[in-house]
Amino acid sequence: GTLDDITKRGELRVAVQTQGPPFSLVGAAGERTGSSVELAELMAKEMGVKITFLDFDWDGLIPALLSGKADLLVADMTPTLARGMKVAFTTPYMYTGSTVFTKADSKFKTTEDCKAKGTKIAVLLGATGEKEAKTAFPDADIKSYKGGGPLLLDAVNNGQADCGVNDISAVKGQSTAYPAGSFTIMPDLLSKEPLAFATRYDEPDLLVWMNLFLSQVSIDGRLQKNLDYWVNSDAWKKDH
Amino acid sequence: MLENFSFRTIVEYLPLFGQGLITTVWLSALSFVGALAVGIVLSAMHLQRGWLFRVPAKAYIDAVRATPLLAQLYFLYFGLPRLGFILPELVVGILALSLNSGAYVAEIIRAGILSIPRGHAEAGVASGMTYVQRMRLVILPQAFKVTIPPLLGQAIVLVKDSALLSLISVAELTRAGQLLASDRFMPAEGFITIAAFYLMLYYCLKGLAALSGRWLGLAGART
Amino acid sequence: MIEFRGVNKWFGALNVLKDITLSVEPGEVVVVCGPSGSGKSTLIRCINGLETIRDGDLVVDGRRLGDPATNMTLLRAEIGFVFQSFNLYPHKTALENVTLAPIHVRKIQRAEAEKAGRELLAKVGLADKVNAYPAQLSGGQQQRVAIARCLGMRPKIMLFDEPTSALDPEMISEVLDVMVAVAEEGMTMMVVTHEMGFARKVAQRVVFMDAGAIVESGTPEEFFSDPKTDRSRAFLSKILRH
Amino acid sequence: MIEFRGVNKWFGALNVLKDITLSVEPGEVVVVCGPSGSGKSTLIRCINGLETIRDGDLVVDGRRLGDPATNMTLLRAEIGFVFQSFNLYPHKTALENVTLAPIHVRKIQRAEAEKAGRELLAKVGLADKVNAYPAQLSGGQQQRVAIARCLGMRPKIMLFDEPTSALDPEMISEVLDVMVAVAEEGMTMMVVTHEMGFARKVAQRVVFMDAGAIVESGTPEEFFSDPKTDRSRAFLSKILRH
Amino acid sequence: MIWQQLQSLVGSYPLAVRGLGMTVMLSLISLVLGTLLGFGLGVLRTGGNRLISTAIGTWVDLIRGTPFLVQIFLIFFILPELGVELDAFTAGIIALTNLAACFICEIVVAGIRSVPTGQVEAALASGLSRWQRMRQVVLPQAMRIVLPPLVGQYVLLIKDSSVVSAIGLTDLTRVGWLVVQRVPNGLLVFFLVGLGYFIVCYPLIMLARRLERRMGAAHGEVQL
Ligand SMILES: Nc1ncnc2c1ncn2[C@@H]1O[C@H](COP(=O)(O)OP(=O)(O)OP(=O)(O)O)[C@@H](O)[C@H]1O
Ligand SMILES: Nc1ncnc2c1ncn2[C@@H]1O[C@H](COP(=O)(O)OP(=O)(O)OP(=O)(O)O)[C@@H](O)[C@H]1O
Ligand SMILES: [Mg+2]
Ligand SMILES: [Mg+2]
Repeated sequence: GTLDDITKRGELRVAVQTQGPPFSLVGAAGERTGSSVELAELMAKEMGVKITFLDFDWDGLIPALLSGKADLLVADMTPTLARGMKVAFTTPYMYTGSTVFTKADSKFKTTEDCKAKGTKIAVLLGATGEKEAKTAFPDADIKSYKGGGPLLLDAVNNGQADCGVNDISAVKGQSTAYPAGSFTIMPDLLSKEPLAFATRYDEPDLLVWMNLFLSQVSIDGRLQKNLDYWVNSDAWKKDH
Repeated sequence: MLENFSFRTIVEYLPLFGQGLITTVWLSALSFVGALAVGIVLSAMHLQRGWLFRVPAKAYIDAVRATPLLAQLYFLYFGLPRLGFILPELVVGILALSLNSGAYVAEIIRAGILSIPRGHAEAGVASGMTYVQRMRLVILPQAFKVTIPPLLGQAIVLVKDSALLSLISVAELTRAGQLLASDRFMPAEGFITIAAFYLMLYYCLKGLAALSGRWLGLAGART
Repeated sequence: MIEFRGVNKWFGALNVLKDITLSVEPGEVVVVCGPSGSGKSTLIRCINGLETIRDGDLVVDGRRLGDPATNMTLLRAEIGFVFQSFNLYPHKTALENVTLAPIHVRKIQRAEAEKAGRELLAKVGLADKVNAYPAQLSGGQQQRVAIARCLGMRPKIMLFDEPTSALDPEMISEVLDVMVAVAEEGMTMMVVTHEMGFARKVAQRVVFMDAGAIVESGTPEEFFSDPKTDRSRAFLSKILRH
Repeated sequence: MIEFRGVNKWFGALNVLKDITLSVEPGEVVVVCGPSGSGKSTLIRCINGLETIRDGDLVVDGRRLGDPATNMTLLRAEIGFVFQSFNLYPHKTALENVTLAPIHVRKIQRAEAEKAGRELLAKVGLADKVNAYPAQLSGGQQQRVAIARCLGMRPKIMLFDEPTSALDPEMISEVLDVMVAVAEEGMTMMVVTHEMGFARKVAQRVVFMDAGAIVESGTPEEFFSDPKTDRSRAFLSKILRH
Repeated sequence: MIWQQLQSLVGSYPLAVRGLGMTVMLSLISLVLGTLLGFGLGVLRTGGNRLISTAIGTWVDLIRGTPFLVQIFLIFFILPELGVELDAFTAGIIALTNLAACFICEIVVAGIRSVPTGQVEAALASGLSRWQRMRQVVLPQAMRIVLPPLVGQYVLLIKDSSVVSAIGLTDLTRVGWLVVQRVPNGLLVFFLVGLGYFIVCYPLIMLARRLERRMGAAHGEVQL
């Protein structure tokens, strides 16, 4: 099985996409870190092997998993049913949701305001936020960007878009790069969505093990500690 | 990825690819017209004797050639709003492609003009034509013929470069493939379909080049 | 008609025309010869301003070259220039080559210009090549079109720069015949050529140049039978020997 | 030495060589003349296989062309070819032009080849131009280097295709002098030229071609004083007139 | 805010240096290999063998007609299914070399065709073999025509090398994407990325211009 291969190889190969804080980022000193990255490192430690990160663009992420370059995929990815037809997702390890944010002094104060016809809404290409924005704001002008959440903030900050829609944890984490109070982040979520890791269907042993890993770390609190540090606060800011 | 290659899904996404293709085509066409305009102006400036026009034209051409389109695109997309111009993505995209390709087109046109034997310009001078008459009646019609093949080569580059506009949320051909890859996790299907469409455009342009060469070859002369 | 007075020209450090003094009367035919690089082309190219001179005076048709009051474009329209390499416009037919300048420079009606053009082409023996492109013509035919193109502007002066030296031997005579005909109509002509038969037949004067200076000048009979300088003797012996 | 027997050649639908039968003895000098496009170049280009023939036999130095047993590269090394446009290698000096083939084809030691090359260049009067590049030489000098280049291979046959027609009049005689010297050493030569002085001086035979066929062939005296056909008479009158 | 961002950028300079190094390394290796291969293909293509020439022509068309991203994708992710397993760097080098070779092949073909037939005939007439003709006579002369567009093509290829970031190589462009996560100022970051490419490419453009001018002078062309 795959687990035997990994043990023999002594190496766990993990595909990541560097999308930005808090899940996956490159720190000031060039080190790869973030919530998902640390969870993957923990996995490797529990397996007793060393970890190798394969850092891809969005374009390369899925092919890397499907072609077997990587054993598993660690990203803030929503396990949709359509995607589940191609890759095997673990049980969700956290729940998040898409939220709307605007520039602090903008005339769009609430999520309702953004439903006006012709509002320019920035979303991330391929992210679930893109889908949700289309349903939530049928009359708006949806613009999909590539290259990670921080660029959505940049677009909104520069006025290319009126509002942005992205994962709330991402928005919170990434807006810390701006002076406090630059953005208004709406409290209501457009949806509640799970995040999960992914692997291939021809690696059932690895999938079982990953699920086991997730329940173990949630029982012993290591998962919560990770999320508290990265997602639910900006404690990470001072270290990275 | 290949053994499960799903033609059925490609067919399902074909309307999306079709829309992307149409966008790519008209976007590139408009940008190419823009590039021609930019190129003609730049090459005319570059061919002047005085430094006042020549030096800025040369500096622009070099700067564009030495930096990636991506950087230029961001420069326009994020830079213009700082100056107070907020333009729609499509406009910025077409502007970026025109300004970028224009630099290359300028070089092509300049080379074409310089390739016309000096004797022809002199014959024009000797029969009392003005600079503009010489250009219009003698030099440009001949230069046009020489520049057609490299211009179409540049058009091919432009069509492929237009894929970069997906970065600023323009829904063109590449974008359709990326959607297939991200919604359905079928990257092979997405990319190979894109490649097929681009290849089709490539052969169309190549055919056009051959055709125009033959057409112009008949009207002009074999030298 | 053409008057050089102490004309000098430099290309960088090279003094290509040295103190040229020469005057050509209306209706006169002057042949210029001399070794390669002696400045023959430069001399006649100065006359219609294809080259500019550094000092000395050059007066053509009563107008001083280099004088700001002289409109070069107008002056050039009065001067026909035939090149060694024909320089026909390859993208235009024989007729279009002939009518282009009359229509755009002289502003003659197209129909009228075409009528005149056809007559000129007939005159140089190319009535049947009116719609041929240059590439479809032999060298001799191309050069005849080039001559017709100059005549189309009704110039007062015609300049020829080795008009036959790029031609096959058989075609030389057809071009020379046309040139003789033009000369016999009273055109003022300066012809750079080594065709001594032509010089004998129509030239009033032969000018021999060497190293940028006019070394000798006289009637063809004088020049051929009794060259004055060693240099011209050596030159003649070489070009007339074979 | 060279034997054409009923040779025909087509370019597409154009029959450029029609039933050519001609034989050249060792040591003979044959001049080929005729109007442009009559097939003169094609005729001599066939001899060293620059053109291939469709039917008939062409035997050169005892070897049949087109025969699979004939090694063309070896045969070509025995035949020198001088082009109208010189075709010197512009990126090599005069000496390198002369020694390239001896070194690479004949596999002669470089030092030895250079010694021989210098001697040859001295023989054509260019001892002082050994290290000059073609662009630094006049046309006449370039053509003399081209002749030296051929001689460097010690060929049995030399072919010349209008070797002087791209030259300035003054330079023609210096090239012809070298050709006369080569002929007088007993080289087998075929020369396409319109220099009738050269033909008179060294040719044993003049061949007149028209429209792909050999129309007339005879000694220079016969040919010049008493051309047999109308076509050759007309041709001679044109090229000898001026 | 700009000040804070700049400070943050300065901190990222090791990453930038690494990215620039990767870009230079990738470009250097694949341009050297691509040039060799391109010349080989160009010579073969003009060699007179119909079959080889058509095959090369078709391959060049395929490569020129499809996005480079797709080519990389196929080499890195699809080749393994056919049993060819490559690491990202090797795959990047192969893809970029192939791309370079195809573009250079076209340039070389144009150069070879520009050598006057008289030159080949002169070489033929003095009995030089095929290879000797190519090596001694044709290629040295073709170089005059080939060099300026070749150097120009290098610039384009260096810029194209950024696409390899899709398979996980951290080149200069990718560093831009990474840095922009922490310093969300696309204008500033990509201005600096552009500057990085400019530093590498501008000398090459100047070189190309100089070669072009020298070639023009050698051919006696004069400006209008
Ligand atoms: N544009 C130029 N720049 C520099 N030198 C030049 C230029 N044109 C001509 N020359 C030089 O000026 C001299 C005279 O040239 P010119 O063409 O007038 O000679 P020519 O008598 O016409 O010779 P030919 O019989 O070869 O045509 C030559 O030495 C030539 O090299
Ligand atoms: N490669 C070719 N393809 C087609 N036709 C050709 C080719 N080469 C020569 N011809 C034609 O064959 C005929 C004979 O050409 P060739 O060059 O042998 O004539 P020539 O007697 O040498 O003329 P010239 O005095 O002009 O050199 C001409 O009509 C020419 O147009
Ligand atoms: Mg001259
Ligand atoms: Mg010939």
